[in-house]
Amino acid sequence: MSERMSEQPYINTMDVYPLEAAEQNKLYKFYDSLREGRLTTTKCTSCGHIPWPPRTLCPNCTSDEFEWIDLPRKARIYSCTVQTAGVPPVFEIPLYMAMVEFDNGLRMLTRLVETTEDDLEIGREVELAVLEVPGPMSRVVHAFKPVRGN
Amino acid sequence: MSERMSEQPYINTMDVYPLEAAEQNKLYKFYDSLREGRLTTTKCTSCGHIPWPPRTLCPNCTSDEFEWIDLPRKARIYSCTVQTAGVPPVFEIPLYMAMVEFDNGLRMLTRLVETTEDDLEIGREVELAVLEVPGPMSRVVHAFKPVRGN
Amino acid sequence: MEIRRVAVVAGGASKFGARQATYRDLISEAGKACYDSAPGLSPNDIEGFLLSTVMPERFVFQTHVAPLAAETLGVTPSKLVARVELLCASGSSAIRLAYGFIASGLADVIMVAGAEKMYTPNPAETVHHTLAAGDREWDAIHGLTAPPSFAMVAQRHMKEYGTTKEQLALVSVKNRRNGARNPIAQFRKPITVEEVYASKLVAKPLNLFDCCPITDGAAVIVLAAEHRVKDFTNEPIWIWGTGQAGGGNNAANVPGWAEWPRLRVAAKNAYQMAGVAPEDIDVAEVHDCFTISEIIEYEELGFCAKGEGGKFIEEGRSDYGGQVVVNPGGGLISRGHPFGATGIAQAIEMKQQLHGHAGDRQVPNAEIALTHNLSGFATEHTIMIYGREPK
Amino acid sequence: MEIRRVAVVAGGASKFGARQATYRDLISEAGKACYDSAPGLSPNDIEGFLLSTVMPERFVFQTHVAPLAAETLGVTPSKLVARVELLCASGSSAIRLAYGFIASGLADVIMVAGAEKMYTPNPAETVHHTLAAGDREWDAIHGLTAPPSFAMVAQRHMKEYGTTKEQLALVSVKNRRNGARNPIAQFRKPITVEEVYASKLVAKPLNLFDCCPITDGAAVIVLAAEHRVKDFTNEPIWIWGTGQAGGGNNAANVPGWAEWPRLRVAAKNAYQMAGVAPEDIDVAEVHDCFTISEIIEYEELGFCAKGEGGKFIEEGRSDYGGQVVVNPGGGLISRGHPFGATGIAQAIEMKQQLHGHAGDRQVPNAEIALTHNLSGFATEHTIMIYGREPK
Ligand SMILES: [Zn+2]
Ligand SMILES: [Zn+2]
Repeated sequence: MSERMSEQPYINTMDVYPLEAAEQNKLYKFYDSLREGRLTTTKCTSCGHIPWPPRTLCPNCTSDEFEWIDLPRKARIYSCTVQTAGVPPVFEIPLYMAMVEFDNGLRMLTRLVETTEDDLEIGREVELAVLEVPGPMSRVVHAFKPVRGN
Repeated sequence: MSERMSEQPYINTMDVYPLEAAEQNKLYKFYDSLREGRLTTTKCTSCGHIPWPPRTLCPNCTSDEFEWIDLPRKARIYSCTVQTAGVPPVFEIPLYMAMVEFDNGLRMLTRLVETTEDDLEIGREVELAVLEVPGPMSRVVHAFKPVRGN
Repeated sequence: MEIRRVAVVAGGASKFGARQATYRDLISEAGKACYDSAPGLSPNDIEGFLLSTVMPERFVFQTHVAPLAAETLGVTPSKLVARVELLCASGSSAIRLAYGFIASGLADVIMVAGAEKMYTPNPAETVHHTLAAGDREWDAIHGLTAPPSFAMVAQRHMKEYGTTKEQLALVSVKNRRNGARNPIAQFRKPITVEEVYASKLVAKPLNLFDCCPITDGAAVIVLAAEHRVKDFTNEPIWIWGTGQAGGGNNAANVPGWAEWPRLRVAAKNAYQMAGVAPEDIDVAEVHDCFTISEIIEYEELGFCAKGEGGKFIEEGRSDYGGQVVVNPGGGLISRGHPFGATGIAQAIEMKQQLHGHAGDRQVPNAEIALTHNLSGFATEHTIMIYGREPK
Repeated sequence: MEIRRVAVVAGGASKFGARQATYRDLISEAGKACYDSAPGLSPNDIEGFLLSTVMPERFVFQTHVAPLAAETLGVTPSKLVARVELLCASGSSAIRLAYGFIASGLADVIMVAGAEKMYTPNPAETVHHTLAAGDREWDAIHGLTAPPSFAMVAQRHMKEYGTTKEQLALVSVKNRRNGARNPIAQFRKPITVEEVYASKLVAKPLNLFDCCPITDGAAVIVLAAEHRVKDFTNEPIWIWGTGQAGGGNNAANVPGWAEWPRLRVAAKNAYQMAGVAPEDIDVAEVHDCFTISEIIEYEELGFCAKGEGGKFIEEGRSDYGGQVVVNPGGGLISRGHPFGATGIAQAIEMKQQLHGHAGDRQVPNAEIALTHNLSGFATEHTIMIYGREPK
């Protein structure tokens, strides 16, 4: 008997991050844009609906044609918390999370980075940050960080 | 971001073998007996029903009281095959498997070891073999091997 | 159209907790308790079988679990066999589907089992699995599991309605006190508000004792069409009404934070079908996955006005002697929360309460009962209303 | 008792195969095809939603999949939301539960979606996951997955009835020929008996081309109560009958090897409910996970006498111009087998066949259709019978 599985360097079953490449994901352009520092979503070319997360089927008019649009780089905290116990093993404590809201009313769940508990305030302005996903594939994940006075 | 999970020496999610110890399994005595070279199952002390696999609830009379009994060490092949492609990664090709039948009519699926294709014959006599499960825990798994003329 | 009347005719659960038992051991234990609850019932009576369970694929590397569980319980289905999943509300969802199947006339007697084995050798691995519950590609990538989700809900409710940390804690104190009287409960020791505050901070404002635990457990009930009920029991509980409404899975699209509008829809449909109003409910098991949840549920179920959930617990109106006894069995916080088993355990508690078998946690003269089971980011809500008498 | 009449009013599937798409992408694609199939249908019409899927928890690290899929398809359920699993027969099981829920009067319009994303970056990991399908603790520990299971079934059938390897191969040749005409099929190239023999030996006596492939795919249908049918389509297919019977999960307790007695039970119940006999079936989609399966299904469905399944294919009686056209859509062998989607795809094929929209794979004048979906070690069997006209 062998135990090859446990020697695998990468175990998809244990991987919380999605596969981001074109050969795995119809929304691969989201990740390509993010790698360039742009946060994007899809816009239905038929009815103009702008969803989050991006979609390949419009929930409003059932069209499957869409274009990519940029979202604002800044948003405000709608609700937030910091988790200090029981976080999943690929994350570290303290783990800051927020629901943020853009000017256009769209909301998005996000991690908060480069932050402290003092920043955890409903209404606080935050801006896009892009993180690298560790591991064998080149992947990125979006996050937000508090806007600091310049 | 850390990736502690992939550094885990043991990943339960990927482990096909059950947890065999008393603190994990009410049927732990099956594994204790197997470690001593005995293949056992439960017998309902209320109605006498003998199931395979062993059970903590009698499907016949819904009693939950049982005793352990030994099964015969020998059985005959009821059906069999050898898998030569597409076996799961913790197993190796050729992978011999059989449904074996005991004198008392009870049947059991099993791996066949110490065998060749020549032994794959309906009616062939086989006998118990006990294998160690590789990995951090001390575990055993039953199998059968062809009875060889002495 | 006239709908066939259906009742719960048997029910039993395993002990809930960190169990020295396999998934199948738990199912066996609950099955035993269910068969013992209705001496006329044998495995051969069961025509259909539904199993409610969430993640055996990850927790115990097993799928096709409905046939496995049926086999474990001695059942050979001749009319229905399937597994039902709706995360934490899988149990109530399975009950509703079994109800519909019997009500339609397609079967007369269906067993509904619920089970989850959540403890694994490495606790971190169990927590890791719960990342699969949210929208994995867009929410779980940020580390979102249940505690921070409901912490953010609590933040909004506290801001909008002035709900206090003490009011949250009082929910836990009540449910731990109730659970102390429930033999199957995971936690059987009452606690104080101070002990809630002193427990580890998990996700602000929720401390450990504001959260339900990780639990192993199973529960099994049997539903039967009216003409079969007497074959099994003199103490059935009857399904008077049910409602279910969903709102999606992605956190960004949650319809409401301090408000839970989809719960309002599910409740309205269930009350209407049952022909009762919130004030008619004598006893309820609601989904207190976190203390904040029970407070919002008081409001959205119509037990009190919107925003007054905190006051409702503070004034003892959800306790014995109050308006409606909520979570007499200890709720998820004290009984524990083996995902797939919870909705089934709620039904069993209601059966015991409506027939005076709840021991020293008995609610006097309970005749009409409600269960509420939620899932996801409080987006999906599933309600059952049971009566001691047929309606 | 009178049961409400229910019809399939819309249906569409994604392309099946090794797809450059996520789980959610597949669901979107199938949803699009479903909406397009009934121009009067909008997401707002859908009251209930069931998702049929087996192992997203392992394949894509996602549970609570029904709300996620509903959200993806623009559906906000107000009456029902849940996920249904019965391994390879999840799709038909979900259709039956939706049928019961509508027939009972609890809802009028339910969408039933099925999906599976099975390709992972490491093919060995996908195969490893399939160990979870059998009884993990007692069967999978020996390495048992589907191919050796059905190889052992084939060994018994060959021994008891003289079924030949050529007869097995002919099933694959027929289904590949049919699938070549199905735009969604994974394999669209006809093959010969010699090519079956020349394909890799997987588990004696089964070669690679005796086996269905690993597949990504999704399929979506909508069921409606009679009084709503005309709102959506002039081309419904009506549920005339259904049956399901199970026999457990452990290989040792399989009730029959060369015989499948639980299929007989399910078939008898379905025929009886529909008021038809095997010879009335014009077209069927049956569960050809392996070539041997289809041969045994001819027998147990009553298309031919027991033991004569091999002769049935040899004589062309399951082909165009024969007694009953079996697997005109290519079956699992050619269309592919994304676990949760298969039962739904079978229904869609039947809808196309009964209304003359099956293109160059059209079965002439088909009026009565049957689908058979199995799961496990051929232990659980699920059957639907559809008619072009209401019954
Ligand atoms: Zn649109
Ligand atoms: Zn017994």
